[in-house]
Amino acid sequence: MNFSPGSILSASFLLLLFLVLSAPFLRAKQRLLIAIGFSITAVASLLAAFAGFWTLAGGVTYQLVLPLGLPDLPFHIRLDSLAGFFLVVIGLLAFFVSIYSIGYVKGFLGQRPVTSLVVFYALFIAGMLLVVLSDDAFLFLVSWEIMAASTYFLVLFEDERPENRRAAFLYLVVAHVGAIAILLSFGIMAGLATGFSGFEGYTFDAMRKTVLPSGWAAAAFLLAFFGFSAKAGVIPLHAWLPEAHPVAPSNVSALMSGVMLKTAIYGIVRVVFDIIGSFPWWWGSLVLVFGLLSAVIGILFAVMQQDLKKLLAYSSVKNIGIILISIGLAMIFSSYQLKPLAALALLAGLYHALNHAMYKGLLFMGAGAVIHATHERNMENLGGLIRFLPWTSVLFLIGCISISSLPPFNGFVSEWLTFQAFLLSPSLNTPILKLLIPLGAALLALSSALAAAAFVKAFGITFLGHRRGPDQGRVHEVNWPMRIGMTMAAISCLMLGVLPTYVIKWMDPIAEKLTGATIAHSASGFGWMWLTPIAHERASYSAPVAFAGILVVVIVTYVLLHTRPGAIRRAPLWDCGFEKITDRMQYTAASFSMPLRRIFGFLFAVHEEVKQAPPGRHPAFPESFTYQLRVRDRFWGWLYKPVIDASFWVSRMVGRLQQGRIQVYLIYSFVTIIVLLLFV
Amino acid sequence: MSTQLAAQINSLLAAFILLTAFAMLAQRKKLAILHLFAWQGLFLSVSTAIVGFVAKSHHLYISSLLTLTLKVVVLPYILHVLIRKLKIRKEIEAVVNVPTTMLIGIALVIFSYHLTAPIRELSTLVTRSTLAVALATVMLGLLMMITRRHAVTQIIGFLAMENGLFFAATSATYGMPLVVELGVALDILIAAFIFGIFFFHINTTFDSLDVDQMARLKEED
Amino acid sequence: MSLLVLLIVPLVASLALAFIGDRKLAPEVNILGSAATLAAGVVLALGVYRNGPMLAGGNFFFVDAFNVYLAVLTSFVSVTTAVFSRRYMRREREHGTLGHRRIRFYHAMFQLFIFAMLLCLLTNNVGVLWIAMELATLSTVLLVSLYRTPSAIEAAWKYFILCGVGIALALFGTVLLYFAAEKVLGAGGEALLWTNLSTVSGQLEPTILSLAFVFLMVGYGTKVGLVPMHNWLPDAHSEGPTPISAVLSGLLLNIALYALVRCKVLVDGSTGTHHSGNIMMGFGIVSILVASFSLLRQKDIKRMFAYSSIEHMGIATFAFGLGGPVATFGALLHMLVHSLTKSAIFFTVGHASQMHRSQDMDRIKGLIRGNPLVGWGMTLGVMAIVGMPPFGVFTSEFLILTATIKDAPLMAPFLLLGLGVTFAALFRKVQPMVFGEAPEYQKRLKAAHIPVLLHMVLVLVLGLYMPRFLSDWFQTAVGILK
Amino acid sequence: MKIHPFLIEMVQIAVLLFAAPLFAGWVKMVKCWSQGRTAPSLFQPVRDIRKLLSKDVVLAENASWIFRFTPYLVFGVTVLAGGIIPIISTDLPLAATADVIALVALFAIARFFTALAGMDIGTAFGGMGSSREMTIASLAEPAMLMAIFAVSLASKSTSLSQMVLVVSQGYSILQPSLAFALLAFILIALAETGRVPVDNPATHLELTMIHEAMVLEYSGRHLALIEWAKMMKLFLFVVLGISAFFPWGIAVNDDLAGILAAPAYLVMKLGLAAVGLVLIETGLAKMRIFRVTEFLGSAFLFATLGMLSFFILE
Repeated sequence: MNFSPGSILSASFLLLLFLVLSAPFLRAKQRLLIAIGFSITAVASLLAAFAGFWTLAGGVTYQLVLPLGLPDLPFHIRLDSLAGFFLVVIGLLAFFVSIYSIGYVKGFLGQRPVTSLVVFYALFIAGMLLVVLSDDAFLFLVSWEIMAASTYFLVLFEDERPENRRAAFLYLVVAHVGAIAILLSFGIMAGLATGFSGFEGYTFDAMRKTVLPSGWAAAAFLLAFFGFSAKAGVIPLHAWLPEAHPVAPSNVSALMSGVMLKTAIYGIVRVVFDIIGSFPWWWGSLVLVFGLLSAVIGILFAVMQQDLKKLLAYSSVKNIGIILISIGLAMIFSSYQLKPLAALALLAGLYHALNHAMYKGLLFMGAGAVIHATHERNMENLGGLIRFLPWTSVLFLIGCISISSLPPFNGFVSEWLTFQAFLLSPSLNTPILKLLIPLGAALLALSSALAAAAFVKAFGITFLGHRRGPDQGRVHEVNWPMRIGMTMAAISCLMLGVLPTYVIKWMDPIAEKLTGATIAHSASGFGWMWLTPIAHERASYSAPVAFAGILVVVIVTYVLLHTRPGAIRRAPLWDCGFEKITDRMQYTAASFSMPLRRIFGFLFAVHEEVKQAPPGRHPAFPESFTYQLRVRDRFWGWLYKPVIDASFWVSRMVGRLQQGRIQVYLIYSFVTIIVLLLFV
Repeated sequence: MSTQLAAQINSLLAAFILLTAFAMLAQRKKLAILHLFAWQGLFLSVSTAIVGFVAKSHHLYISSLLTLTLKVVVLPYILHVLIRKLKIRKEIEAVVNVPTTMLIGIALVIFSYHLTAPIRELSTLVTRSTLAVALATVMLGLLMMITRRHAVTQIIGFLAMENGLFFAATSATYGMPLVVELGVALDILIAAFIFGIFFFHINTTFDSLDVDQMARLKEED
Repeated sequence: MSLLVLLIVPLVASLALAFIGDRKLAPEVNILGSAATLAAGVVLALGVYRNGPMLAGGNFFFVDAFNVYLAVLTSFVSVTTAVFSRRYMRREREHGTLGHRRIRFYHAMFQLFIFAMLLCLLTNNVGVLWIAMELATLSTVLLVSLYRTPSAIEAAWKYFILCGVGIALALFGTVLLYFAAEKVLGAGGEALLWTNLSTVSGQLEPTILSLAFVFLMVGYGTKVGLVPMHNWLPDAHSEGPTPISAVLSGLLLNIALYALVRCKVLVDGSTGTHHSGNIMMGFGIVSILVASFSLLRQKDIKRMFAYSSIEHMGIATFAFGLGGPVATFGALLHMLVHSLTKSAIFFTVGHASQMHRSQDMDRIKGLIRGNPLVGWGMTLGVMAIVGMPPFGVFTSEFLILTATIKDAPLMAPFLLLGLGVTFAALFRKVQPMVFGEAPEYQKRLKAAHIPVLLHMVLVLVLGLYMPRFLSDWFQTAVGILK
Repeated sequence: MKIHPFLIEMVQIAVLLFAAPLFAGWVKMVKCWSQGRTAPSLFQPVRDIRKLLSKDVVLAENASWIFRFTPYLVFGVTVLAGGIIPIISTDLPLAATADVIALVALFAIARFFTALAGMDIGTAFGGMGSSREMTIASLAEPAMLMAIFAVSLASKSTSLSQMVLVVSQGYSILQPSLAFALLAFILIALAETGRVPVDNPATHLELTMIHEAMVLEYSGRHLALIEWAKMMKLFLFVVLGISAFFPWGIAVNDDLAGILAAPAYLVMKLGLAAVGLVLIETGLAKMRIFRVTEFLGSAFLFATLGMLSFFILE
């Protein structure tokens, strides 16, 4: 078998398949199962990433038809630049997480069998890889749902906890409804492709070839956008996300937040740019609006959270929003035939997808490490961990810096590119868009600033200060596989941040294929060190220089100031001269976000109550206070609950049909036949 | 006997069948209903025989014989025995508002007449006009099952429907192929045994044959 | 030849079992009979696959791609059900819920039922089809009331009366059909043969046929369990012994649908309109919606899955009504995978209710921990039945849905609604049963592995890889149903 | 004759390092005069820094490496920023390192770590300061970006040198968009540099302080670096404003004359800027933290108006 991306990929799939089939036989040896299983997934995902990288670098397309599925509708596989890019995103993070899992899953030994975890983990990765590879509607949906089902079981891994069951259920329902919507959208396109004389219409090739009538195209797009948004957790379809991601095992949450959401992004890009191809500007603005909504609301929710993993989950909503913003901009630009701008925006979005995969994976792994060490998810009971978890804390900090989009780390690059795309909107020739899109930029700025606040909170409350709440004994640094996995993710965060020009050059074929323009030339026209999206007069950013500059100045100052041996004396806190400071005087997660809660509170259902115990004493001398805070999602009451209530009402009504007496049933038949006879 | 006369007699019998159907719909006493049912069977078998004579298709004699034995002798006998065994002869059941039922019945007759009109145009048989009656009988039987609350009467209604079907078969098409006729008859016989068993079960478990007690399985709450 | 074997074996087996009674070997004999039937069925199928459709017994029997695959399916499910009922019935006897006489009766009737269904499928005569259908009903009525509990008797009575009435209406339709046919084909047996009818369907009198179709639709529709004639179905399925529920859901409904579709083809041929198709689509959609919403508030596990059967029959009916190559293909596939999946689910359900001595879903808990096979079997079965890939049901629903949005876009939202609600409702109920801790009152039992595994594997394979010959079969069937 | 850009860069950074304290001192002087107090010497801030540098560091027991690392980072970032903003010449090798957006992000790093340091030692004040700082920053950022947007519309660029080049040609300050943007920028700058009415650099009154609350526990050279960085930040924001709105005098083509003239212009402008700052600070009272929303909201409004007016009027 010749050595090509295709063969490498098939190797990785065979590995995963082998693992899935053989795992049940290793049931007895759990320790061995973990070691072998996750090493296999690591290798497999690394292979996939490599294949993807090769495809994109080589800029070639591989096609393959597997003799599976229906004889007239076999599975079509297509490995093109876009697929290659997402293969890298998925494979890379899956590789890091798999290595991390070798250490992390050991934590479950003795508590519960991990066989199902290993099996569904492998299925999950395979499903994601297949989603980006599939080239016909049937295979796409099959792999899409395999992905959903396996994650459902992964979320249910600790199935005795009711909140897991609730979350998993919610997740699966939303995912499935979304899947049906996607199915219908494909149905439209396939139907118009061939009119269902046979099965040919289901391949993406056939869909690409057909030009849809605008009405149908809009229907297809809206259905697809709905379906994919449900998966991506776009507000208001996000309700499942902050439930499901926190309760899953952390390595799984890392993958779910890091890459599973990206498959939805992939779907949108694939359907809009590749399959449908030409579209009016309002599609783009729709995507843009939902992106902004998710970005702002999502991060606001994140700031409010007190559960570390919930905070991370909500910030995923925000990042998905940012990606959608860029994609929306790209759609608007390309609908006006501004190809280079479209290319810039699209690459910004995809770049952000890659970055988000890295740092969100890193952060979830870090959260997993914290849970692994302290068995605690609630930030109110954490704090001061930087002293016990030196590695984890540094790596988590890197994640926080990246996600708060601060230079020189990767988060900033993609967001900077997005801003540049925004700043180019005046070149649109529609006045109203000219006026409105800049406001979007302001919202984006708001969301990124809030992100900084959220992650100052996340890191500060969790790792700094003193341990809040009951201190369960000594905490140990996590084991090596976990550290290695996190470290690799952290390094990739830095690399992606410092060497953006290379990444963009590498990603350029995608832009060329989907928007018909390239930006690599202009982007690195000023030298590899300077990222100049359009022209260096327009705007430029040099991550390496910034990185080096900061480093140099810091070192120089440090050295200069330490020429004189300055003694450092440790002393108790001064704190404006307060006496006996206790740990309970620290700012808590709730109090940190208080100002923002006051300012943006109207967006949430905030319930605060202060109880004085024991009540009835003189109000001036309360024994103790208990403060309870509940920040709830308004969308639940607005969107989900009504639907649920309505369907139960309907089902009660329907129940009336069947009220037991046989005569009534006979009347039904009687009436039915009379009516039908009348109509004939 | 000329075909004309045969047709005359046949339509007369059809009228009788319809009449019995209505009578059953109105009748309260079980035994009386049973007798009416037997009469209906008798008319049916006679008409079948006549049609057979007219159409010179001899398998109709067989089916007429079948009808006679089944609908006039066997089934009424079985039911009679059951009624006596289960001591439900005396039970007078409430029939929902006879006049209304009658009106609905009339409406049904008109309706089925209207429905079968096109067929009548097409058919060349002397018996074609009786198809409406057949359909009406079926409908009336169904109506009877709807209005009655007693297991036995429901069964009788069911059998009346079957009568209507037989009548339709003979009058519309000079009878179905013999295989079918026999098979149908066999099915009815089996059915008879089954509901015989059922009466016992129902009676022993609910100590009455009032089907309104059997409304436990339902969705609404 | 193999055709006659296929029909005679179950009949003989039924008689034999009636004599053997509740001896030690009765279940094995039962399995053996079904297995022989299956063998004959496979042979027959191969013959048809090789030499195309064939007549037998002097025009009395007729086999083509459409009914032969249903025949094989029927015999196959009968085998697995027999295997399952061996363990199941033993358990029931140990619990003293069933005496010797009833078990004898059960075995005999089971085989008779299989015979009736096979006759339905293979006969070439519309009248005989009707008779066999009635026979199938009658043979199962007393099985439904096997437990003699008040609710069982009530269910059986409703089943008996409603299906009896329905079938009677179908007979009226058949009479009309004959009436129309004999003008073209002349009186006598010839006029009721599918083979002849399908050739002359063009000349049949449209008005009569459309009239006939109404009666056939309501009549056979009652047995398919289409809303609003469905009311017998949940009762009958929930009260009878589980093996019977499995075959009722998995097979009988299919047979009724088969009859309905055959009639539809004739009617369409004669009227040349899509009228009957529209009627079927209407019934289908209504059934899907009503069933899916009824699922939401179920307490009894078997009742719930009975409703899901209604829903799936609705989908198949809808697809047949929709017509067109893709939709019909999907519908045929759907009949196949649904009966496989649903019977597998009923197997697990049977064991689950035996483990908890209750069909109340609030009492059934922690199945996976209690008995992994039953637990995972039910989970995966439900995943399959709600149309999750990579199971076969997804394939059929995929084809049907995509065809719908093309040919009847206005129906698509209702379909979407129905499927979504079904999904949520089923998982909402099943998840607490299979996951979580096992309650202390849960009993252990030896589950029948092979049937469940076999069915699930088949459904999985059909979802991932459909063999060429099967799809050829469906394609020819599609050609027949044009 | 030609002067090598790197030399200019060096000069500029040196200017930054030493002019910043002087500017701070100058602001203090003007303030004292305006309030009729006797002013400290212009060099007081320099003396303070030197004194602090020579003092030992007293570190809280539980302070982690973050607490010790932060001062250096803040200082480093600020110096780097100083190397990017054109103070005396636009022809800087570092200029291309970051455009305005990146510059804002650089300041954000400093803020991020200062906030962390505030939470590191686990006091109520530290947490309070961090929380408030981040809140205000998150409100200031959108306004800042809109202001940049308005300016960059005029100059078709976000790179500072380019802005200077474009704006210094023609009297673009007369453009309404730039006027609005300037207004917005002033408000934002007040918030970002922690001046009255948003924050009061002079107070240690617990409940009103924001920036001070975070750095309360610092001492010795750490404190020196923090204070120095803070002065530089103020200086840089003023310079930023100058280069964006009043760039005349900044050397655009590196001939000796221009470069020699530039400092003069700079001193003049800085002097005026300080007076303006003092006027604001004495004119307004420090506002409650939740009034800051409205303050920055109005800044956002101005910036948006600037942008709209560009599209509508120009």
